[in-house]
Amino acid sequence: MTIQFLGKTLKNPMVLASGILGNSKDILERVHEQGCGLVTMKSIGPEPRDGHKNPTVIDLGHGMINAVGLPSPGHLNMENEWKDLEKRDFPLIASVYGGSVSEYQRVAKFVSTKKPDFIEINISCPNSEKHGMIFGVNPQSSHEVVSAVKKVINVPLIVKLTPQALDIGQIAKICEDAGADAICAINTVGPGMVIDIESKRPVLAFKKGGLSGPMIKPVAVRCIFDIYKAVNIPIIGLGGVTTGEDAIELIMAGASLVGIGSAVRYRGIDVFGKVVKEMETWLKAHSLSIEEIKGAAHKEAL
Amino acid sequence: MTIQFLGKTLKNPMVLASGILGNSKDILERVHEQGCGLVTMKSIGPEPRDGHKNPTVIDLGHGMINAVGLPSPGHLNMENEWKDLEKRDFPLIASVYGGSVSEYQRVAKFVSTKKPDFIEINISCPNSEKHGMIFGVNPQSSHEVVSAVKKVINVPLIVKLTPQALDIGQIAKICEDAGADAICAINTVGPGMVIDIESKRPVLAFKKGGLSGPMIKPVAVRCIFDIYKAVNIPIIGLGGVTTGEDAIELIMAGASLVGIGSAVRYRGIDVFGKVVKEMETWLKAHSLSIEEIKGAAHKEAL
Amino acid sequence: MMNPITDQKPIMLRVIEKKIESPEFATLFFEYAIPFKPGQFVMVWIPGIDEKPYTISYHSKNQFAITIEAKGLFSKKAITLDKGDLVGIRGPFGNGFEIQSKKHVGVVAGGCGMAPLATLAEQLDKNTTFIHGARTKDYILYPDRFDIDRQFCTDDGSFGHKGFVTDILEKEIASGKLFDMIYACGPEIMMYTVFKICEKHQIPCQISLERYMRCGFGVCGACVCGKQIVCKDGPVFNSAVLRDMKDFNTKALLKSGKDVDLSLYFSWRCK
Amino acid sequence: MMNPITDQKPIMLRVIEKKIESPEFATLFFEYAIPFKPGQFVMVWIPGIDEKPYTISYHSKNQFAITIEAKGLFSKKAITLDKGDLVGIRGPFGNGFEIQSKKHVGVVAGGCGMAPLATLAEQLDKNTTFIHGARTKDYILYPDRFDIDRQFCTDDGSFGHKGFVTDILEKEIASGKLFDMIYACGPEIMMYTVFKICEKHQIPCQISLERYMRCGFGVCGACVCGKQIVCKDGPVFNSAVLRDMKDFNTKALLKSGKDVDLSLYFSWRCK
Ligand SMILES: Cc1cc2nc3c(=O)[nH]c(=O)nc-3n(C[C@H](O)[C@H](O)[C@H](O)COP(=O)(O)OP(=O)(O)OC[C@H]3O[C@@H](n4cnc5c(N)ncnc54)[C@H](O)[C@@H]3O)c2cc1C
Ligand SMILES: Cc1cc2nc3c(=O)[nH]c(=O)nc-3n(C[C@H](O)[C@H](O)[C@H](O)COP(=O)(O)OP(=O)(O)OC[C@H]3O[C@@H](n4cnc5c(N)ncnc54)[C@H](O)[C@@H]3O)c2cc1C
Ligand SMILES: Cc1cc2nc3c(=O)[nH]c(=O)nc-3n(C[C@H](O)[C@H](O)[C@H](O)COP(=O)(O)O)c2cc1C
Ligand SMILES: Cc1cc2nc3c(=O)[nH]c(=O)nc-3n(C[C@H](O)[C@H](O)[C@H](O)COP(=O)(O)O)c2cc1C
Ligand code: FES
Ligand code: FES
Repeated sequence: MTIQFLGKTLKNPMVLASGILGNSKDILERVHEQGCGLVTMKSIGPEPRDGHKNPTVIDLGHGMINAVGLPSPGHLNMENEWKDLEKRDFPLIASVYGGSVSEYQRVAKFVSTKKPDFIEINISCPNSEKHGMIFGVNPQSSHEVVSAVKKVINVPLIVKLTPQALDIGQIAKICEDAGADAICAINTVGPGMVIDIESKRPVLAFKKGGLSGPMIKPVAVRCIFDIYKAVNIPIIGLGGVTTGEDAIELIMAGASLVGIGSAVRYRGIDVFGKVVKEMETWLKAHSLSIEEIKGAAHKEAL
Repeated sequence: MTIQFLGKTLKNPMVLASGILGNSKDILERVHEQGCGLVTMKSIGPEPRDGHKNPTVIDLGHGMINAVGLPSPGHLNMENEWKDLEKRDFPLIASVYGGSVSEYQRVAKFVSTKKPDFIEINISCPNSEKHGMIFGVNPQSSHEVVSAVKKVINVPLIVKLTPQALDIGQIAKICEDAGADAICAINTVGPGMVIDIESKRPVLAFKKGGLSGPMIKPVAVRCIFDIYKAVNIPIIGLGGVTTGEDAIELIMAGASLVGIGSAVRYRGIDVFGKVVKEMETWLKAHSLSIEEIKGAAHKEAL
Repeated sequence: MMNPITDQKPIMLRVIEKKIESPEFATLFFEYAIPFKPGQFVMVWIPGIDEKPYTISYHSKNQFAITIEAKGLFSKKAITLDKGDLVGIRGPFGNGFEIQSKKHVGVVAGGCGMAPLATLAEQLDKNTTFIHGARTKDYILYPDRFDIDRQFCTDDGSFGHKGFVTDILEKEIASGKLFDMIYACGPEIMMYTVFKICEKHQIPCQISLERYMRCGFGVCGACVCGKQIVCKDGPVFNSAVLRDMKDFNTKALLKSGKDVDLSLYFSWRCK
Repeated sequence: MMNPITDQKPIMLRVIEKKIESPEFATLFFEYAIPFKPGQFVMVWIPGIDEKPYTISYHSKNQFAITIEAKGLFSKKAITLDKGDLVGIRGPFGNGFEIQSKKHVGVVAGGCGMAPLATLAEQLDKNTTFIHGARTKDYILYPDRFDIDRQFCTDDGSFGHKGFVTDILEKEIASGKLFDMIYACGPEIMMYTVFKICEKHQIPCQISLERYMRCGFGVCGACVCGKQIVCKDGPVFNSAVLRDMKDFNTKALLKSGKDVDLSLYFSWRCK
């Protein structure tokens, strides 16, 4: 199931979503070994940041809610990790966030010198007061941050979008025009809130949090469908994927690669290999290839 | 559990959501008999409209997706229904939608002469090409439509909002300033899409549809929480309520009344009475009243 | 592996066999162990076309079938489907018939109304009184299917007696036959007449209604009839409910939700 | 009625009993039938404060307890909780100890590391070699709890021998005692020394690690240690895994995700 993506060869179309386990080279390597074609680091910010107090991640059964709060050592405090990653033998996305265009630019420029295979900018995270999401819902700021980052990096640029954008197809197109090489969608949905009625308090310390997992899959499919119609660059589709059938659904909506986050909880760290196997079984039973099903849901009536 | 709402006495705080069963006086009456304090008619539009082809409503297990497409006889073609409703002995919300400010105004003005207890304007429906949602995501158009409608009706005005608004608290405040007497939130989430991978097609005939039911409850809670902070008028909270505990959660977020839609599927048409009973049991066990728990989640740390 | 959360999207099935019942009817068979009670229905989705309710007309452990009368756009498309074609099935929905065993019962079928009664008839005693009518011979569904003897009739006399099923029913009752239950399905006016006859003679009856449907599970309100939700409380209703059912044989909702006289509703549906 | 969809939000429980174990330790009891394996932990939420992982230190059919050492902000708050106070519990999480019955095993506990070993010890033979140390007498947890004889030691000699648990373990092995398994929990440096001793003598061991945690179920990555996810693959690890575990006794992640030397991590945690 090897696949070409922005000039690199991946062993399969599975991607580890940012913020899931991606805290060190060792664990990223394990995820790759467990059958994941492309792994993403936890989003890297301009300053050291502890993130929010716990509770930060709650499983709701049909999905999760989280407000981890973008913890990061800060891009200048990751020397061990960069050194470890230099010697990697797997393809890597470095995810970057900032509080302003110049912060995005500064972090991305620095990270680019560390030679990840791709840089992803997270302009879509809802779990911090000032970081990220504001850029991804606004056409103009999306354009600014993408073109600013594109100028200073030497690896392909992926832009990660939020489903909160009123017209995610339009935002994607603007990012493409600004120089994005690929779109990643979606980040978490909402935000949502869960109140514990016994203590009468929001369960998350940050009160609100982004939704992920099975319950957001219909939103992910719709967003990917809209983006596929709007752009020509490839899409990393994610949101609620748990099975090979889910992955195929996102590919039919228009995804080239398929990310997994929350399902690591539901099916274990080897979910990547399992999903690849299920996709292979389905494709074989239907005598189809991934290329043949990509965007298939866009074809018109019988 | 009688409760005061905009000058009317309701037998309990439960509300039948618009678009659920509300197609005739008989069935609205049955819902009222089954324990629902306040019932809402299916949204009424300016022209006859068939809605979309089937499939229009699909149960996803943890919630539903629907694109019914605002079917309506049109406000001028409902004489039988209005005549039946004249003789009702239960409180009623008439829901109204339009494609322009003047259409909203025209329909609402006419409906007002039919003396429902309240008029709700649906500025939040995602399931039509041109109706509704556009108003509810934009501060200016929200203000225009609410103040235009307010001028021409003789009953209290409820405005129903969409969670797609970037800042639903801000929109609610604008509606309050424009004359709204209450806010109803939320309409469906998304939109989403479900693709059947065997036929490679979106399952809904309209392709996209709004999400409802248990999976959207965290979004509803967050929206109600935000609106409660922003306005002083009462809130009809709804979205994913299935149990008495769910209803209490929405009330703690700030709801005065609690609506139910999809749960009619999950627990039957008598879900209203069941939820009221569960609320009573919980309140009694905790020696609390509804008034005491309203907005309780807003109080600060221990 | 299935998604860990049970969803109820259409289950995609291929037609495994097609049977032309007559020039007007075709039956499509599917391999799937569907839970089932006679009188229940499924929502049938033809991708790209539409989705409509159809009775389960044949049922066994691993198979079921639907029988379609060619009427409008959808059903005319449906009868062209053949072996290997893919359709989506949601359901079963509805309550189904309540079967009272070891009693003498009557079955009154009119036209396509035979479909929901077929699997019921298979569970009834051989001595059941079975009256089956249709417009013409071509509309007599399953002429050779059952162990039970049938009294046939057609509007034009092309098969069996010339006349209406309700005439035969009246005659049977007049001849002194005692019924513990009458099951009926067919045009609403026919069912209404059956109901009136039953009321007169104090015979309990169960009839199966038809209304425009969307969700199939009692949420959207498209199919309401008086205080009843046809897809959920029905489609089968008994005498006690029918007595209070204001819109029975009088009113139905169009797709737009507009309530109209039944005649108007049926002229729309037979356009 | 519960929501038809299983959720895994914190279950809100009231403290039903509080036991002051020593000036430094308190145990909180809850009434709840929690599934359980010795060594598993729960996430404990004090509304308005924070949520942290604690071992299940007592367990019976309808009750369980956690034992807290007063260290920082959260744990100092936790030991002030009393009967009737509400906390949220998520879990149990983690793998727990693998118990090999009918063999001669050793248990080595250091300080609060006694907590996860307590319910394990209750399932072991009376002839188990049980070594239990702490800084001072006040940090000896459950001095009277078990049937098994313990060899106590403290850093200052205030209770039992003066010295380290690892010295006693070495002595036991040197005296010819044969172990089929050693279970250990305590400061990481202590566990590392136990592991090294076991390796030298080819005794398999299981130790229970501690890292900063968020989700508790293997998603967020806060607790990773080498290739292992402590909350999910652990907290108990056996010799085979420990041999390859690069960060064992060397590195840990701070809340920000920064990887630091273990000494730095512990100086932060003991601030
Ligand atoms: C519970 C139930 C069971 C049924 N079982 C059968 C069956 O076994 N065999 C069979 O041939 N037909 C059955 N029908 C009718 C079937 O659903 C279609 O209405 C019929 O096939 C005509 O559809 P059409 O699109 O070809 O005609 P159209 O020209 O589209 O419509 C004709 C008319 O059919 C009715 N109709 C259309 N769509 C629906 C809908 N979604 N729900 C209810 N009525 C609708 C309306 O009155 C409409 O005006 C059943 C209907 C119901 C409600
Ligand atoms: C699997 C597991 C089981 C544990 N069982 C017990 C137990 O039975 N009894 C007990 O007293 N303690 C136990 N702990 C430690 C406990 O979770 C707290 O770390 C400890 O109580 C100190 O918290 P504090 O807030 O009071 O101190 P703080 O001053 O906040 O922190 C002190 C240090 O504790 C560690 N810590 C803080 N938060 C966490 C966290 N969420 N996860 C892991 N480590 C953290 C960090 O090293 C931190 O620097 C366990 C930890 C883990 C990982
Ligand atoms: C605990 C958690 C932490 C996350 N952290 C990040 C992050 O740092 N950066 C980011 O771009 N996305 C983050 N996400 C979003 C995921 O990458 C992903 O977009 C989202 O969870 C949807 O995918 P899923 O349904 O497969 O989980 C996080 C998600 C979760 C559940
Ligand atoms: C089948 C269906 C039809 C709906 N139609 C309408 C409508 O006409 N007008 C409206 O304001 N909301 C409509 N809604 C939205 C509901 O009123 C409600 O806001 C939403 O479903 C969330 O509540 P729930 O989770 O309890 O279903 C519809 C929802 C469903 C499921
Ligand atoms: S078809 Fe929706 S309620 Fe019956
Ligand atoms: S605490 Fe989240 S992965 Fe371990």
